[in-house]
Amino acid sequence: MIGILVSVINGLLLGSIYGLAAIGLTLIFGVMKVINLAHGAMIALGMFALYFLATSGGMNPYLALPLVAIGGFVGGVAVYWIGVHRVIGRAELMSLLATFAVSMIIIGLGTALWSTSPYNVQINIPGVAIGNYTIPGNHLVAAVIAILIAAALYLFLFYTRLGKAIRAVASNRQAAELMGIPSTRVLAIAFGIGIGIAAVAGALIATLFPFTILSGGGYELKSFVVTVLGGLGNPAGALLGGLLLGFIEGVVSPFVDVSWTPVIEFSLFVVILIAFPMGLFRVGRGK
Amino acid sequence: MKKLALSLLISASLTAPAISYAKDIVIGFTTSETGKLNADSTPQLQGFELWRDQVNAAGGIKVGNDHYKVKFVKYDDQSTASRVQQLYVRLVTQDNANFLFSPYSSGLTATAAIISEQYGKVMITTGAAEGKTYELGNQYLFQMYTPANLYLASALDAVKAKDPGAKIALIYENGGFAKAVAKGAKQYAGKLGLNVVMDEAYDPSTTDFSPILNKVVTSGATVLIGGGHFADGSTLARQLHEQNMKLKMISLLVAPDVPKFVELGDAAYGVSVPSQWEPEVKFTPDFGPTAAQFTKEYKARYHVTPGYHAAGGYASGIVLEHAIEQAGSLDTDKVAAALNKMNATTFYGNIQFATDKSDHGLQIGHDMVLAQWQKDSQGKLGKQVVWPAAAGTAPLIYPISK
Amino acid sequence: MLKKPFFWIMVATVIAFVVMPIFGGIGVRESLFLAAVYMILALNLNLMIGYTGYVNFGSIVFFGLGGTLGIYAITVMGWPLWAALIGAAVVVALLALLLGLGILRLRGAYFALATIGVVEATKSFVSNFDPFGGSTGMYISFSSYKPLGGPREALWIVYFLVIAVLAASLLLGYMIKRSRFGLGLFAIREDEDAAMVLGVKAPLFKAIIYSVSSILPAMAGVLFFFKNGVIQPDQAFELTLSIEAIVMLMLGGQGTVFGAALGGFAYEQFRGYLLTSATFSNFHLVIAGALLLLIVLFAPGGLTGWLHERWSLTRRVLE
Amino acid sequence: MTHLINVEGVSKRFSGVQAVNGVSFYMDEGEILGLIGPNGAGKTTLFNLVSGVIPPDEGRVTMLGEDITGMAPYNVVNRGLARTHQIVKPLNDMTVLENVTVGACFGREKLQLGKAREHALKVLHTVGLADRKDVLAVHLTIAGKKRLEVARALAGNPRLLLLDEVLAGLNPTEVAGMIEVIRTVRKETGIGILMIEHLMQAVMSLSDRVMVLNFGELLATGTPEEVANHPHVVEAYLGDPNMAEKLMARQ
Repeated sequence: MIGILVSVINGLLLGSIYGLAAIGLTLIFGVMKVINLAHGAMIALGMFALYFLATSGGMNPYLALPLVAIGGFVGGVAVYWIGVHRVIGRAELMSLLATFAVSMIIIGLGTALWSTSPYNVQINIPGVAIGNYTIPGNHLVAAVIAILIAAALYLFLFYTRLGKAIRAVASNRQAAELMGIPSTRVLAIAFGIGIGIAAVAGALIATLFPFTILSGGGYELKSFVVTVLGGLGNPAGALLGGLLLGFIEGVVSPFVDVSWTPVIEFSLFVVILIAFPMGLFRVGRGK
Repeated sequence: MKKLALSLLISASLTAPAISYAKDIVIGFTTSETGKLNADSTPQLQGFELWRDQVNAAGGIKVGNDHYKVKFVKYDDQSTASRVQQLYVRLVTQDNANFLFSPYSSGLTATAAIISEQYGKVMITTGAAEGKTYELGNQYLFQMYTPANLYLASALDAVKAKDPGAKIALIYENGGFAKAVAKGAKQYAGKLGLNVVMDEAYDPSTTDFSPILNKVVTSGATVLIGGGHFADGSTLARQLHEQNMKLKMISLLVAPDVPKFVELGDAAYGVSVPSQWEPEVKFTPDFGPTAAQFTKEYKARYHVTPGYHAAGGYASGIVLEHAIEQAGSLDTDKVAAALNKMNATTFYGNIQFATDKSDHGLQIGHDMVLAQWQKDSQGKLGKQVVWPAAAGTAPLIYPISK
Repeated sequence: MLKKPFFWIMVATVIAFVVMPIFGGIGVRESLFLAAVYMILALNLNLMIGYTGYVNFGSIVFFGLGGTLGIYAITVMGWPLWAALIGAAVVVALLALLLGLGILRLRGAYFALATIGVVEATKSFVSNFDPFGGSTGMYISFSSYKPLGGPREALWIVYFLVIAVLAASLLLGYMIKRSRFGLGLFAIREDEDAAMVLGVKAPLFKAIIYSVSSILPAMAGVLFFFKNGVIQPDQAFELTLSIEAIVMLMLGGQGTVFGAALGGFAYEQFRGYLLTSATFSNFHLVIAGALLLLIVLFAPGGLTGWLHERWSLTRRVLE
Repeated sequence: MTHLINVEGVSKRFSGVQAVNGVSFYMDEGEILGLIGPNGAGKTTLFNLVSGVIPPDEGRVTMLGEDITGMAPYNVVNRGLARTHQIVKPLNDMTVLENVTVGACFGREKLQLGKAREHALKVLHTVGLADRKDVLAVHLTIAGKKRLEVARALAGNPRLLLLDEVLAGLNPTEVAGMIEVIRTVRKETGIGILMIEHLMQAVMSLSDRVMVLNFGELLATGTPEEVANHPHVVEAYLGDPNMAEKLMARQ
């Protein structure tokens, strides 16, 4: 019984990080209707950024997070102007392929530079023991940080001028333009923020698990599942979706062989997408 | 004109060793320069290359009265099987490889193996323990590794001797090699009368092992055996440590034998690994260097202590070299016949291949050892051979005390 | 049809594929085999993306599932190759029809995401499903090649079968393009709501084309893995190959039979070159990515679109 | 008697807004019925409800006695109803001829490809687009696109044609041309035409009967004269009491 409880707690801790990673994806989709297939590559870059700041730079990994976020933001804005700007408003295929091309380039360069052997960021935080079980300390810290960042983003989107401008562009770009919002610049900033969040999520994951330049792929797929649970383009839903996914993983794993978890996750993903394309957490939807 | 040719000849003879090669022997293979098998594949490649350079420095392979220079043609398979066949076909048809080495891992080798049969080329397989490939009716495959079903025999023998009442959890990657190992281990544990309380596979891309580790705690297991390759195995070891698992013995496949494993620090301590070879073993080779010589030369060149992937790679080279010399020909069937006849000891251990049609090429001469990460008097981590006890360099630490 | 120049271009292509390895030898055959498989994938994906406007990121699931079912029929049930080919194609087509009725209710990016989910769900299911060998996959005993004259001779037969599937793919793409059904698909691609108001039964049309586009890749999957000797879920359901198929389509130009075929062929040659060249092998992913980005940003019509812009004649000839 | 189309009390709400409320009307073959009303009165929504694009919350639509309520649009087309769109929806990357051929292939008559193409050419002559047949639809002018909408709808040989503001945004010459097209269609095919139009003169001159929609409800139905003089209509919509005379003064 305690085993199940611990498993659920573990799942929720990790789920908050899935949620954070997915917020980056869903924010970009919400604002510019682009599914960013370079999301995983960006998460992986966040992992490496943290690694180099913490090992070569000798920084405390948690204090390095803001730098990773800023780097992610700048990189995101650059990617927006290079690869994404021209495909906004064109057929989905174009933006999917443009971002996928960016992903190929990043992964190709990353592979050439850093090979694909796993890297580790060492962190020693004592865990919390529950009976014979232990909840690792770094998981606890990472989950708290993830939720704080998500909350900060929420405040930013709802209580700052820029945040409101982003939401205005998301809901109707033309109307926002008429109201004097420079929508193109807002798109670039929103893309930067989305990537910044993805990079921080990657950095947090790097404090938990070994990683390679390819590790982002798995989290990208999880981000898809999470966004679909929470509703594409809905940042608050993404955090809930992440927690739900973590909860499902935690509840399911004591009863089923863990290798079946992906089967359950992805089947759920397809079914929910067909049945509730707006996500589970949006009750009253318009036409 | 004559003068020019003469001066060229002289200058050539001054710069190069004074051996005139009749021709090249082309050996083709792929390695995982990128992708998830990169860390495991690199030492194997280094083993191949060390052998090649040594052979060529010593005058090449002697076939009849001619000296042949060994030439490698290699491609990156990106750790994915879909590339492997294309590249091996290219090796045979376009690069005119005389012989083939296998890629790293059972999965990729299974894909490459059929090319050797379709195009009639001898393939020495190394880094590929899964046995199924050899049961399909091949004629030209020769396996250097002890087959997967016997991988964990030494670890289980050790458990049986130290703690017959241990509760064993088998936790392994959901992939060809690890699954075959686990299946063999379960059977062997049953034969020894050991108690397996948990038997579960995890997805190869798993990074979070906490769900499965919680289940291990719930099962009350005292010994954990399993793993897969480097990426998942090193993650598993790290999380075992982070989650403060109180296990008496941890034995993982492959990962602890890769030199990078030491980077895990305290998480590496006490972890044992079934190994095809360790530098400390003492065999009297019928041909080729001794383990000590190989280790010294490898270290001089690559600045790390070789693990069994490197040794397997190097041993593939000397076994092929020996067979070619025995056959006195580059003809596939003659070399295959020489390999079929082989029953020899190398630095890597005894080598003999099954010749029965039902499992041709399966390695039946070679035995495995169990190695464990231990600390020396200064607290520095190092790997010791701990089983079989008679061949060991240090006693097995059981239970692991942290 | 016999009066159209493009029909004869297709005939000439198929003849070239048959004749070239007979004179060029095994090396040529192997390169063409892979090119043909890629062309089959691109041509059938074109039915979805190019004709119907639905971005199927998971087309590989047909190839992988066809291979899995076909190899299961051969190794476990002992069926001959031809029966496995037909059986796998029929089962995959039926599954695709059912699946299509579900996921084709989604449009645009939602559909694309769902197809990714389908690949991952299928891959992880097959990896855990023991009758298909689980993650170990299934191995083909060399004796299975005996009816075709042994492993070496079987390669020729498998090659010609793949060329037959390629010919069928070319013909299928061409005939659909010139049919009433194809016209309905184009209308859906351009504006699905308008198409429905004009009387096009969009849900049915989409499910049918989704299913039709699964048949030949499923057969190609059986042949590919039969030649491969082993099928493992990692390899059979590799999402990357699905996306590469889209890249081929973009390279050649979506919406045209010529573009899809050219894209598949060119991509195989290009990738083969990058992968084996000493200079580029470390950067082949970077180069392929940069190329894709350039196509998307500056030449979304691909090679065919580029040709059409220059010479209006090609528009009539290269369909 | 069974009418060509009979609409009984259809209603539709969108997130709190009653877009169409209990509207009933009928039409017979050969009749032109004008549908007018201010912006946001629910005219296009009514079209969508009738043509199956969105299902009504309440009410019933029958065509020649057959219930077509909530039927998918392509099934409604089968019964012989065709429509155009207020915001034109050309199939951009296809030629004008192909656009119209789609209508002919999948309209009521479900022609085979060859026959459909011949028929489409005829329709293109009727609407005056024959010389543009090989142009990609995306390259047409707005007037051309509106004609294309009409041509596509006609190509299926419908019994009832729903025209949604085919005159809006056209210059006077183009308007005259389009009115000519509608007249020709009626004369040649004798089908029923239901048209939404803001251009009063055109509605009044073309329609046999006119109905007025305001805030989703039917305000009045009758001959153009009756409607133009209807006090509620004058008040709610036309505003100017002398409007009627101006309107009725046909050019």
